[in-house]
Amino acid sequence: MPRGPRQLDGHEVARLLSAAVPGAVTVATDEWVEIQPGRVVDVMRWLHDDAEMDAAQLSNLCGVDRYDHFEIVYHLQSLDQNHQIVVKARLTDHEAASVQSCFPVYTGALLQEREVYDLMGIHFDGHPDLRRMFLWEGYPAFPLRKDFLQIVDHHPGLPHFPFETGKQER
Amino acid sequence: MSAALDPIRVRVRVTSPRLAVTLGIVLVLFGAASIGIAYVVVSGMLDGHWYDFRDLGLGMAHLREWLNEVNAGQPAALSAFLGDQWISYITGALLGATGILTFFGLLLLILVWVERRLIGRIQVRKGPNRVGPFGLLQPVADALKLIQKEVLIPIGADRFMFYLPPVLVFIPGLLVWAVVPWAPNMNYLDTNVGVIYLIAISSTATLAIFMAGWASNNHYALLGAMRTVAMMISYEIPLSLALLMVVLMTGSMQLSTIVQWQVDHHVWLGMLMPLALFTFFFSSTAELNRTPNDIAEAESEIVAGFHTEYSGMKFGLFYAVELGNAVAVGAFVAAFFLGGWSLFGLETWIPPYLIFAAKAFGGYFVLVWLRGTLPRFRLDQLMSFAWKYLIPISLLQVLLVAIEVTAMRYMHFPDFVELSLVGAANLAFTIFIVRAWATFLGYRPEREQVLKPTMAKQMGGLRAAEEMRTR
Amino acid sequence: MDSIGVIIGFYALAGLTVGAALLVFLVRNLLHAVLALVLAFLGMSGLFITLSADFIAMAQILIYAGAIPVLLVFAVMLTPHASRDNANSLFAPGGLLIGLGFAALFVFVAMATVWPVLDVETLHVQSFAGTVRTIGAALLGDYLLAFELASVLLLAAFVGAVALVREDEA
Amino acid sequence: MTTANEPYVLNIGPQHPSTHGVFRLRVVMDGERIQDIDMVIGYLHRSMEKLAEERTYTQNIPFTDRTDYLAAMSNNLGYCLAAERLAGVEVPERASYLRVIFAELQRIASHSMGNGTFINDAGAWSTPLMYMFREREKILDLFEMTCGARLTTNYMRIGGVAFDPPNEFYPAVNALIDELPDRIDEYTELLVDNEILLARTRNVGVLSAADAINGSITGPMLRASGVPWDLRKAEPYCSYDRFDFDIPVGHVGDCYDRFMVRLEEMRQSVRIIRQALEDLPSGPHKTEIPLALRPEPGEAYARVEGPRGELGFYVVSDGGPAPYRFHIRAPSLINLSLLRQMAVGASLPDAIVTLGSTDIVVGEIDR
Amino acid sequence: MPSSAQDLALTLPHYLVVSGMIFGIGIAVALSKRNAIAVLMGIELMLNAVNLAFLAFSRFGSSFGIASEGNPAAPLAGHVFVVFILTVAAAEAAVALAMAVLVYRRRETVDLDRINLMRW
Repeated sequence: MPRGPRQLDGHEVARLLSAAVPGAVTVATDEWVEIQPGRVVDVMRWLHDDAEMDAAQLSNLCGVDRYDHFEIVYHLQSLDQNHQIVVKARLTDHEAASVQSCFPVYTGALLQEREVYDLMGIHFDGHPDLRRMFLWEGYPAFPLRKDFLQIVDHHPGLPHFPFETGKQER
Repeated sequence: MSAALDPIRVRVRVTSPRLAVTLGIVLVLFGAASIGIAYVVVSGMLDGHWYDFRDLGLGMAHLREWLNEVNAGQPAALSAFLGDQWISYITGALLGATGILTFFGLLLLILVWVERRLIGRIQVRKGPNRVGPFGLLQPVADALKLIQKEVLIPIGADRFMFYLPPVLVFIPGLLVWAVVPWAPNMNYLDTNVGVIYLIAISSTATLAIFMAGWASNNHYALLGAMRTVAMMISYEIPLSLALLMVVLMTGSMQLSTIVQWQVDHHVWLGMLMPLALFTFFFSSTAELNRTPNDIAEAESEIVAGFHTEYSGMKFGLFYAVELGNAVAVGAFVAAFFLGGWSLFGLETWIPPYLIFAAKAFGGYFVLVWLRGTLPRFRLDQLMSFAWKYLIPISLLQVLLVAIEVTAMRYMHFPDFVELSLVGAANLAFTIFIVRAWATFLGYRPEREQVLKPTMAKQMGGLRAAEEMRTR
Repeated sequence: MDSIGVIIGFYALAGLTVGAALLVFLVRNLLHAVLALVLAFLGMSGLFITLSADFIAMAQILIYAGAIPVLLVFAVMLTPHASRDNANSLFAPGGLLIGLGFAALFVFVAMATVWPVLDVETLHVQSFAGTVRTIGAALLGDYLLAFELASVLLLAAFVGAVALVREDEA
Repeated sequence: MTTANEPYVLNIGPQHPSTHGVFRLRVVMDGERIQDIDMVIGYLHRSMEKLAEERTYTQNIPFTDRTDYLAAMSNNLGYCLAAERLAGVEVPERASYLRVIFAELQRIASHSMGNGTFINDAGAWSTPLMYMFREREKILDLFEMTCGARLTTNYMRIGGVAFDPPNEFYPAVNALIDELPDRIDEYTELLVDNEILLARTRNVGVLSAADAINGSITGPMLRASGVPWDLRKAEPYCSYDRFDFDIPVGHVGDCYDRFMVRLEEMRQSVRIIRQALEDLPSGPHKTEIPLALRPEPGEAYARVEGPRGELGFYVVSDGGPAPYRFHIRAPSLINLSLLRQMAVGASLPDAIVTLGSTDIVVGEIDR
Repeated sequence: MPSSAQDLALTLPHYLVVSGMIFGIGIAVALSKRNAIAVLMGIELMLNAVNLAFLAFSRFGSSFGIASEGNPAAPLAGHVFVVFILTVAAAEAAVALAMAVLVYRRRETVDLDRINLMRW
């Protein structure tokens, strides 16, 4: 499991986090902490304000489609402590995915959340300006979803290496 | 070695012997011609003859004499009807007008090339060099392209008002050339209200530009038009004040008299009144919409300003008249402040109109230079510069000049003493008042010093930023 | 005695001026009316030149072709809804009548009265070349008080105009 | 002067000299003052993140060229770091030095372009741009010499770099870095003390340190706001920890500081390149990786200090030959988050200058 | 044919007729236009007509006398008046247009038929 050079241990973060925001953490691994999508603002605010965590900057925000659920991945950055915290939120409702917006804590989430909404169709509650960004208003689909093309028996991704013959992995 | 290396290596071009020989021959011929001309001039062989091209007025005078002889042969009734010497009158008028028109047309053609070459040189590139030798035919190609382009009229534009402005802009651009004093006897319209004629004629362009912007039905154009009007009206005041100083000093509004005054006193007004020179030049750049005051057609902000919607030859007219006006500004700077056609006695040797043209193109070159170098002001900065700096300071300077002129009337020192006193006083006043006024308005140079970035050795966030700031 | 050029010029300019003034009345578009007005003013300055009033002619161009039309166009632009309209009011027939009446009256008076004019010789002796110096001397001599009052008036108008269009600070 | 209640909407873009690409600002104006500003982006959207899911890891490298086409090397580098981290590939010493050299050359080229266009936006009629193009041209020549391409270099590989530079490269790059400090001094002379430029850019588009951090601003913009944050120091990738260089930090966070920080960074890049060339180790320039690279299931986020800020690549693997998810943290896009905050209330020219100082590349915004 | 030239020569009534016609048009414009700005244009026309009359009188009229040593500006009194009229016209235009703009801002119209309150 690759981990960034200065990434905090997920278990450690989870321990502190569950003490401060009880019930928010669902899963913790070496790499990341998984939190409840309804508690995003609480968790972020605590991570942002806590002196030890000091997650001053939302470095990166993106979504991953896992077929049955979505993951929102937050890479939080502490500039003074120089460490990184990876937080994930699992959205189980694949059809009407929705998560709290962390815009109240990080203004930098403005365009990143819009991008995720635009390309994955995940709704961010509390986002001030949630509109399509790259695609036009009224475009029916969300291209970064795995079921984008809706073709039966089509599995997005590369099934095997281009010049590899024979083996069918999946 | 790959071809990609070439631009990196400095290639020393060996001068070919043929070029050296050619240059030598040209130099020798030039020297011989100069000596010949000098002999002819000194020996007085030319004086008073029509082929004395140092003074084109002589040729005209001969022509007029001949025409008057012709005139005398005409029926008296015609003279009673059309006035005395009507043939020479009409011929002179037509010749002058033709001359100006020809000059203006050729000038515009050449300027397109000159400006682009100069800017190219300033910008370490070559400029147009493909069409014809040295790209000299580039203006022709440009004109051909512009002529055959479709002239688009935006939907919702007022067609009549949209058609008119390129023409209306062109007319004042042409008319101002009428009063240019080329040489002692080379003024087409040597009116005694030359200065106010100049101001009046150039002020009419404002309306045309405003119409262009308004009629385009385009937001950029409208913004450009609004900016133009605000700026041109504001800068007409310092422009007029600068010219007022000239008029006060020379006691005349006639351009030939102004030049003659400078010749008689062996001084350039620009030396006597540097502030007026600066004010006039800067205001002119504003009136011309040229950098650093080209906010009316600020490319990076409002695309092309008032002429965004113009295409084809309509755009060409705007473009051409802008270039023509730039040289006109050079000409008027030369006439008002740089001694016109005089060059401290050399004008008896060199044709004065060539001296004048050199000065005019010098002024034009400075304009091109500025355009190639400076960024652009913001509208509010420009306006506050006009209203808060130029106008009050110019007003005070006008007062000072008036006092000096009055004093000169009552004192009877030699010219040289008087004028050097005046020049020194004006220079000292300029330096003093600019500093004092800037301080008065709150400009503190020490507060404006350039802050270089500080170097951080330690990485960090907000806390580190605070530490760096307090340190 | 005037040469034929001046006489032709007078008639052309008079026709131009009166025609343009009529256009101001007739044209439907207010901005076109402003243009016609400028044309009338330019013709008027040409008439001034036939009267040897070179300085006044230039001042006329400066003020009436340079400054006032811009003000007019600006005012038209700042009032967009009314801008395209040069319609007549309910008083139009009456106004036209009064205007015609005045014009007729003036023309009649101008033709009928025996004006105390200078005789032709004096007219020619009297030099009008270089009026600027004389006007300047008169302005700062006999008419000094009026001159100063005019400057005060201009200042007052300047301040007044600014005060009028300034937006309320509140 | 307001006339009526109707808003005066100005479209800056999609075709406009100052948007540096197909990018549109919808500006609601009150006279010359900006009341509201709205970004309309997506004209250049090519859905690279989706396309990358259908290509192998190596095939994805050319995509990264085409995001930020002014800093292709940095993009290559960021992606290769992410893929290496995911697949656990070691990079030879020489390769990481070469990566540093090319990334820093690219930074100089990109900052030249950014600063040049910025001055262009401030109204100088292309002259500084042309001056800065002159040096950028030489850097692009170096790229061409090494990998055959000038803009879309596709030079970095997973496990190293594609080619060793040819022998002609070293004298050329040495000549260039000897010349560059003088050139940068020339720009400084031409621009830094220019009163008009000062008047146009100082205290324009000010961004405080706290706002910048909270707004996810990175790169020169963050440093201009006074935050000493540079990934090359904070999280030294490649071999940046072996070089001695400084991080320039601004004072106010205005457009002028951003310009100055970029200018100073060009100098520091020259320092880095010089050191890297001096210590350039010999050895292989590339680790051989299996053609069919199939990283273990997992995810990796690698980031580099690109010319525009933190350039992150988030790659998720499901064990297959292609990334399961490929996300680019585009600094150009995220640096625009606070454009509205900086521009509203300013006048139009100020907004243009502010936009110029954020140094956007539309290919990266839209991806 | 000196006599015919004499007949053609411009005299005072020529100018006064032009002046009167323009003044009449000015009155008609000022009285019958609905737009306040158009009314102002009519007034400007009237002022111009007056200017022309002044200059014509100054050129041809004998009541001011002839330029003399003591009073060189005597025939130019008309010119001086015109200078003042130009000044006043400029001032008046500025203020009147400012008022028109102000009225528009308050009332959303410059239609004089609808501006019928002395205060609002």
